[in-house]
Amino acid sequence: MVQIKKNIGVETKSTSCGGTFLHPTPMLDELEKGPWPSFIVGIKELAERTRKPMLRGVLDQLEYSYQTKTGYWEGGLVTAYGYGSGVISRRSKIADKFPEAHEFHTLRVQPAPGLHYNTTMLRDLCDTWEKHGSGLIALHGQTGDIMLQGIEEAKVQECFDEINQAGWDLGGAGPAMRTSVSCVGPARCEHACYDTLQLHYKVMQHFAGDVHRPQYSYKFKFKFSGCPNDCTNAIFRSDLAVIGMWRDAIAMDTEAMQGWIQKNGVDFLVNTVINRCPTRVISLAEGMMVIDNANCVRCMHCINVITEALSPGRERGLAILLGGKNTLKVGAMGGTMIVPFFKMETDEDIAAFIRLSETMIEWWNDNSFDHERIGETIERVGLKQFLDGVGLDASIDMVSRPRSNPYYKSES
Amino acid sequence: MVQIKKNIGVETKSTSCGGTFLHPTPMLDELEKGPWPSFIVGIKELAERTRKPMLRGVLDQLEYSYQTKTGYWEGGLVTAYGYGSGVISRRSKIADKFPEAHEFHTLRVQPAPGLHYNTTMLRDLCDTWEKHGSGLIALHGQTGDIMLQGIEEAKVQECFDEINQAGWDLGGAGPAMRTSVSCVGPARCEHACYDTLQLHYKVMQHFAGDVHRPQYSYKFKFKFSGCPNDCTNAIFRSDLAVIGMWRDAIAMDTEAMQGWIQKNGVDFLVNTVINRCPTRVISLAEGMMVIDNANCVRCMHCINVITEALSPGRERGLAILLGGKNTLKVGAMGGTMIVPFFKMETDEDIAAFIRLSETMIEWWNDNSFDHERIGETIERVGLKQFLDGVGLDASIDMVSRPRSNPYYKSES
Amino acid sequence: MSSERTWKTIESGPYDYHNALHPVVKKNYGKWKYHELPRPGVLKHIAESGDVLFTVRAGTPRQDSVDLIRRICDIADTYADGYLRFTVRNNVEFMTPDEEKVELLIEALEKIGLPVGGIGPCVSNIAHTQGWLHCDIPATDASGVVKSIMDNLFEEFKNWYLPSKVRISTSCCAINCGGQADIAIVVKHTRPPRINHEVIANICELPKVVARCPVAAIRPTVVNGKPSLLVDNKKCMYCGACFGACPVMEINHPEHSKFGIWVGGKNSNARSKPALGCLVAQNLPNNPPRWPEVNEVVGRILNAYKKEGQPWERLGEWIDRVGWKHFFAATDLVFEKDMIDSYRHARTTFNQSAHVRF
Amino acid sequence: MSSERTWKTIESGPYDYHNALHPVVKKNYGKWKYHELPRPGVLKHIAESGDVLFTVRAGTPRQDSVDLIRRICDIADTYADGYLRFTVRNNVEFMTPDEEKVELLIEALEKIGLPVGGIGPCVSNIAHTQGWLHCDIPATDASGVVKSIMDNLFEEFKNWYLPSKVRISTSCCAINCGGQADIAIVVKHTRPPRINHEVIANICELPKVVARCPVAAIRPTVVNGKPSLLVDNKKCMYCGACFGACPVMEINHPEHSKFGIWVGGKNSNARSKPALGCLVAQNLPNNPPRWPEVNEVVGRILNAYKKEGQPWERLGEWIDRVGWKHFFAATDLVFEKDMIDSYRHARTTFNQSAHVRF
Ligand code: SRM
Ligand code: SRM
Ligand code: SRM
Ligand code: SRM
Ligand code: SF4
Ligand code: SF4
Ligand code: SF4
Ligand code: SF4
Ligand code: SF4
Ligand code: SF4
Ligand code: SF4
Ligand code: SF4
Repeated sequence: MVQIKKNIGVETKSTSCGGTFLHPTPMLDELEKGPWPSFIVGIKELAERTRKPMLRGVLDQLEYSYQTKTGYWEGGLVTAYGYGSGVISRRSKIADKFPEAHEFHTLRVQPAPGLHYNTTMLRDLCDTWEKHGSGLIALHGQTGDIMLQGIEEAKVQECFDEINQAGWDLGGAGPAMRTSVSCVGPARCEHACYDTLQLHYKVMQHFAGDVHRPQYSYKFKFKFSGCPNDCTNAIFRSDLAVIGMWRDAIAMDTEAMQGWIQKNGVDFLVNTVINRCPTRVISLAEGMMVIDNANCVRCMHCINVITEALSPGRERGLAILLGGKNTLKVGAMGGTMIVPFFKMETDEDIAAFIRLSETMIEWWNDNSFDHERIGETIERVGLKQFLDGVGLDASIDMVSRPRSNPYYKSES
Repeated sequence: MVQIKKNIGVETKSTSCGGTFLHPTPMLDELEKGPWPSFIVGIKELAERTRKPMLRGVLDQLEYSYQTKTGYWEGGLVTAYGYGSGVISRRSKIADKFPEAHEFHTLRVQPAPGLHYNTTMLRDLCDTWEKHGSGLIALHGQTGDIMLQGIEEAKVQECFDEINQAGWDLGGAGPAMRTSVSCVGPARCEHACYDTLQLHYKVMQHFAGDVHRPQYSYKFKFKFSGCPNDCTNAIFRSDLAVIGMWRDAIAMDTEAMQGWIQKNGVDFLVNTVINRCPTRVISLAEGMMVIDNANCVRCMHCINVITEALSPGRERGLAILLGGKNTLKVGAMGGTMIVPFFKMETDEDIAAFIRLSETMIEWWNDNSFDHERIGETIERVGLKQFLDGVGLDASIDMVSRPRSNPYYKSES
Repeated sequence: MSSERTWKTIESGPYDYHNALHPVVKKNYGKWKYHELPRPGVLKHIAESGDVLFTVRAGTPRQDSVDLIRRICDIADTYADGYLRFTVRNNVEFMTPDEEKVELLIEALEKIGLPVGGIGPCVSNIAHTQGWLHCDIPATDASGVVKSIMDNLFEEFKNWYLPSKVRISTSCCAINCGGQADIAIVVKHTRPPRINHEVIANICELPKVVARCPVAAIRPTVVNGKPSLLVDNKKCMYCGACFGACPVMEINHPEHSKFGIWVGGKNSNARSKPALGCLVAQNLPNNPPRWPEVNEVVGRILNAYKKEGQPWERLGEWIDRVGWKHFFAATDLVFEKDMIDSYRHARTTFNQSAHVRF
Repeated sequence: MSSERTWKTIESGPYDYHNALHPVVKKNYGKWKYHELPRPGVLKHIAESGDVLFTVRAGTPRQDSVDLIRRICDIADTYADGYLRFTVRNNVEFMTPDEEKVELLIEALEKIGLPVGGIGPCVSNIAHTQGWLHCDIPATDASGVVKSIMDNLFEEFKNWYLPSKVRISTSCCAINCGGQADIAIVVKHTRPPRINHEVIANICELPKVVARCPVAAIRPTVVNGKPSLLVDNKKCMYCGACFGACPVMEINHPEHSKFGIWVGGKNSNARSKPALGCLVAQNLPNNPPRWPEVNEVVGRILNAYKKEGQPWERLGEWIDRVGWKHFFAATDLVFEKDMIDSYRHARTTFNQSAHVRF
């Protein structure tokens, strides 16, 4: 049973009484309790060790926020040289009360594709950050950035220079190309239909200028998932969702399949695989599983369950879904299937992908209002107008059904 | 195979050459061919027999419409004494060309509930109509009216007086309560969950004044279907759809059920009934069919297939769906489930139903724009506002899912 | 009102149905137990009392003459105890407790040219509208289109060749009084309205016309010193709503008013929820007197459904199962850009998923 | 920019990942064959080459200190050849071809307070946002809410008690940077913004703020001779979009900023299409430091799903199967009028059918 009433209250190593540097934070101290790793424990430990006044101020202000149920940061503009974005500026609205926290800017740093690290690069980053900033790092922001949280404006440039020399670059903010994420993909996943890490890397290198110097109508996000499981949440959380796709039949290792059925039983096959196929195209034939691939919608489910015997077909590539975003103004929208299959094998394919992306982004910048995501623009002007604008043909894949109203300009 | 290319061209009795009264109508004559009963054959026969110039004129104008692909009627205002609706006025725009067809008004006459007739009442109606009008009758208009098509303004009142004496009344038009239809219901259908004919009769008697004297924002239609099969198309074609409903379990005659399974086989049961249940709540247990009634959505399918063994439960009544209409302006809308179950056994139930309907209609008239159907008003102001306005509680039955956006006034 | 009145109107509402019911119906009212479909065009209802009632259904042209109605009454008198009823799809029904009368009814009906059918898995009669015969805003003649189609589907009406019943509707303007149907054949204009500026202000209430436009394409203006209206052709999507409000907003055009075909409409709640029809063919010519192009597309759709549909599966439910991509392939119709929804709830029809068939 | 620059920026974009990949990963890149879940918190990937790679996953607080990261690096150095990666849900992963290291990794991680789990049918780490710690518009502290919830769901993270994985997100304003999730915990304001008319024109571009409102509730006005804005409280639905554009449109309120809970969000395409979460509880108090009311509702939802969900069935898929009526009964939550959609596509959520459960 899930516990629903009371906290367990298991104590982990609490620093709340031991330190001498920090001020009392009775409400925050409540968050040191319990078995889940506590960010308060972490910040306090860091503060006690480094004795950085900024951290003490931040904890004081946060305690005050907990008491007053009010936030006290305000935005502003801080940038690195030549950049228009990448630093999120935070100044305290109550610096008179907590002067130590008067500045608490964040550097958004682009991670390696797939969020892969070696310990050297991470340790170096920690060292630089401890030198110039607070020592607090969010791994990772929801868009994928490494967020170096807490630095004074005066130290931003030297900090950035140092990490830039180590191979890091700033991420996006404002009306710009944003930082991207890719799933672990071919690095460690058997489902990957294209090289998520490479495409992420090449695309974001190409758009580096647009990341750094906001010049779009609003933000634009890519996310790269290697298959329709969409482990990066691309469909609802990126303007251009890149989803691995295959075009031919699901590949089946019949021997492994037989083994799997033997091990798990036909009942399990029927109840957990056959019955859960969204288009019900799997049938049982003499104890074997048979897929009518023409009606398979590439949902991944059977492959997920029987990973040892099934995999995406061999004709692999990606699909492009456009216009995903979250709630603001229009309610959350999922990306719309625009390109069901795009080959992604060679450098030319990457170049073609980038060209197509640019065409779409250009169309959007030409046709959008201020602060309008591409999905909103498409919804406002019409999907047909978008397709005409970027030179794509319509396909039934783009919709769940044809229109049911006559309200359109049919010209004969 | 359906024939798709050419007409069969079977000749039925054509009157196109025999007559002397009518003018040539070469295009219309094409519609005398083929096996399906021809309205042209019918009109010509009538015209030749009665020698009514109006019919000749109408055929001439219709032939001209076929040649020019253009309609030539225009509307106007013709009414019976004390009435504001019920007569659809039609005058020819090209009366100079076809003076015989200069007037061709239609009387909309309310049918008996269930569209039941005895031959006496029909013959009488035919006689009166032949006397005063063209002799052409549409059985029935899409809303359910008997449409007496083709009369001159001068004869409208005497014609109406005569049929009114015979028990007929005019139907609706304009921004008014409209004529209603009810399915054959308890008269000849085992599925009927309430008395469609009686309720239709009582409700439309109650609203007779609103039928005859338009005083609403726009049209308002009731339709009465005895069960969710909805044989009157109420959900998409009436503002207030009355759909028979039951609340308890589906009634099963187990003996008949066993007989049915024996006759049709378990395969047929599984493929045609169990597999087609929308909520998949039917299971097979030792050769018998078992329904999890809590998850049955009263779709009727299993009952339709196994009519001899299954029927709606014994706790019967009706559901009210509000706001159905066809395409104009907003695109077609289906009625929304507002009252999932309303008992309909006694006269008091009928009175309560009428009261509730009136409350809804009043709310609509108070809150609507001109020419706005109740479904449009609800969509515009919000279903919650409607429920508050008429004093109903919300229920999850009204929606397919709770909201997925935070754009509402939550007051705490 | 020209004639003198001697009668005081009774606002009675619907005709009192009690004397219109067949005696077997009266006796077993609300006590029916089940029904069978003994053969095409015939229903057999069995009452709790054990009584049996046969129904024979026949197609009519809807636009009936009193002659035809009298003939029908003759048949009712001879074989159905003087009672009859009509269905919501313009079929006529005769009821008799006497099995032997069934054959006689069928014979008598076919003799006067009314085909028996429309019951069970067949094409029923077409729900249709007024057209050039009577309406003031039609672009075509619904009765003529219906006659042409039903000639072609005659055997489909009389026999059980289909997975489930197919309801067809035909409408002479985009308002679509014919309603949603498995196959809906509906006029679609392809040009904006043409305004007669000379007369408009005399005939129409201009603000009402402005208010009628769903996309606010109409603006007041002055032409030749007279108040008139202006249509913004960029916004207008040729719906004709304004024409319904004002006959001077002429939207009909002999060449540019076309037909669209919509499939998968469904009103019943059986299995799937009621559904709207979706556009699958557009810009078909309005080609009287036999509309061969419309007929051809209807035939293609029916053929594909006939081949692939499963028992009790409605046309739209078949498409749901096999997918729209397959539907277009199986009917050899083409999905065009215009078929992508662009109206108020368009977004909800977009494929916001990676689900895709190849 | 205070300090002198000696370095010329290289606009390199993402970090070059090639040297961040574990050697076994590099060798078998794109050649993985399948995987197994040997136990909670552990993945086993098998490559076409026959190579095997174990992954151990552990939860982190996301707001990490360099101390914690260094400790994590120590573990990676000792047991995982100096490599590690993070997941999109703030878990950290260590890979090793050496099965014996798995147990050691788990021990080492738990020793530094990081629970091992988050793989397979469990509750994974919560996707969350900045809150009072950093954002400029939050009504709560996402990290604190997350800590409180994960304390309660600690065993759910570490074990396989659930039908399928449950993703939770927490967001500190209605913008919802945390995204759609099986269970999304999101702030909802319940009062209109309060405007400081004295300063607004100095700080914000008024036309931009006006344009930001989705329901056109904001109008320009003049207060005390200064240009300012006026909110039409009848129209405003407290979304806070204007506050994001202008900090003077103060929408946060210590008492009137509440929590709503949304269930059934789903991003994957597995089985059903991606889906948005739906509101099932509202007006829960924003109650630091432990948010017991939010915790309670999350627990109720998880308990019901745990009891009734079937293998591989996501939370929203379970609800689809049993129906919303049952969901509300099983969780003892109440469907309220506000939960009826009233926004742009509301109509498409109405039950336009007679399908109903009793
Ligand atoms: C006579 C009529 C009612 C009336 O009062 O006039 C009627 C009568 C029956 N309907 Fe109906 N339906 C009639 C119009 C409809 C309509 C409306 C329409 O056709 O315009 C619908 C909704 C259509 C839609 O969904 O678009 C309708 C949806 C049904 C259904 C559900 C079918 C489905 O699977 O979706 C059933 C169930 C069935 O077929 O057993 C049904 C069943 C029946 C039964 C079997 C009821 C019974 O037990 O007696 C009757 C004979 C069926 C047949 O004709 O095959 N009736 N039925 C109508 C005959 C119309 C005609 O001449 O073709
Ligand atoms: C006669 C009839 C068609 C037929 O041949 O059967 C018909 C004919 C007209 N309809 Fe209709 N409608 C007829 C049933 C319907 C139906 C079907 C129904 O009632 O089940 C609908 C769809 C359901 C609905 O109510 O939405 C229908 C939806 C409309 C609409 C669009 C309403 C909407 O909100 O979408 C209009 C336009 C309007 O009202 O402004 C309209 C308007 C008209 C007008 C008055 C056109 C006009 O604006 O001048 C037509 C008069 C034609 C004439 O010459 O008689 N008619 N109309 C039907 C009425 C006969 C009867 O009383 O029995
Ligand atoms: C590591 C990670 C990718 C990454 O690059 O970081 C990942 C890795 C895997 N995912 Fe995922 N998924 C990861 C986030 C996601 C997300 C996004 C999220 O959680 O925010 C999704 C979409 C969530 C949603 O729908 O809302 C996601 C939807 C799936 C699915 C489809 C699940 C479903 O049935 O709907 C699978 C299939 C499966 O479970 O076998 C999957 C399968 C897998 C597999 C089995 C793939 C493989 O063969 O290696 C990996 C282990 C699964 C596991 O954790 O149980 N992964 N996966 C992410 C781990 C997040 C975590 O720490 O919990
Ligand atoms: C930091 C972060 C939350 C976190 O703690 O992880 C975040 C924080 C903010 N988001 Fe976000 N968003 C963050 C990921 C997201 C995501 C998730 C994603 O990218 O996958 C979304 C939903 C997806 C999307 O793009 O729609 C998201 C949707 C928004 C929106 C609404 C956009 C919309 O069109 O619906 C806004 C409002 C805006 O842009 O005006 C917004 C605005 C903001 C602002 C800039 C608030 C503001 O207007 O001042 C926040 C700055 C907080 C700060 O102090 O750093 N944030 N924001 C995430 C970025 C970190 C990173 O770079 O990795
Ligand atoms: S999205 Fe697909 S390819 Fe990428 S990690 Fe997830 S399951 Fe693997
Ligand atoms: S991938 Fe999905 S749609 Fe395709 S066969 Fe497997 S379960 Fe069915
Ligand atoms: S709606 Fe139901 S009760 Fe009425 S005729 Fe049709 S099947 Fe019978
Ligand atoms: S009536 Fe419909 S939902 Fe209910 S059990 Fe029968 S088939 Fe299933
Ligand atoms: S569909 Fe249009 S043209 Fe035809 S009858 Fe109805 S309103 Fe008139
Ligand atoms: S045809 Fe329709 S869109 Fe065009 S002006 Fe008239 S009402 Fe407006
Ligand atoms: S959810 Fe709102 S308050 Fe929280 S980080 Fe995102 S923008 Fe800021
Ligand atoms: S809170 Fe939202 S609705 Fe209210 S004024 Fe601001 S932007 Fe408009």
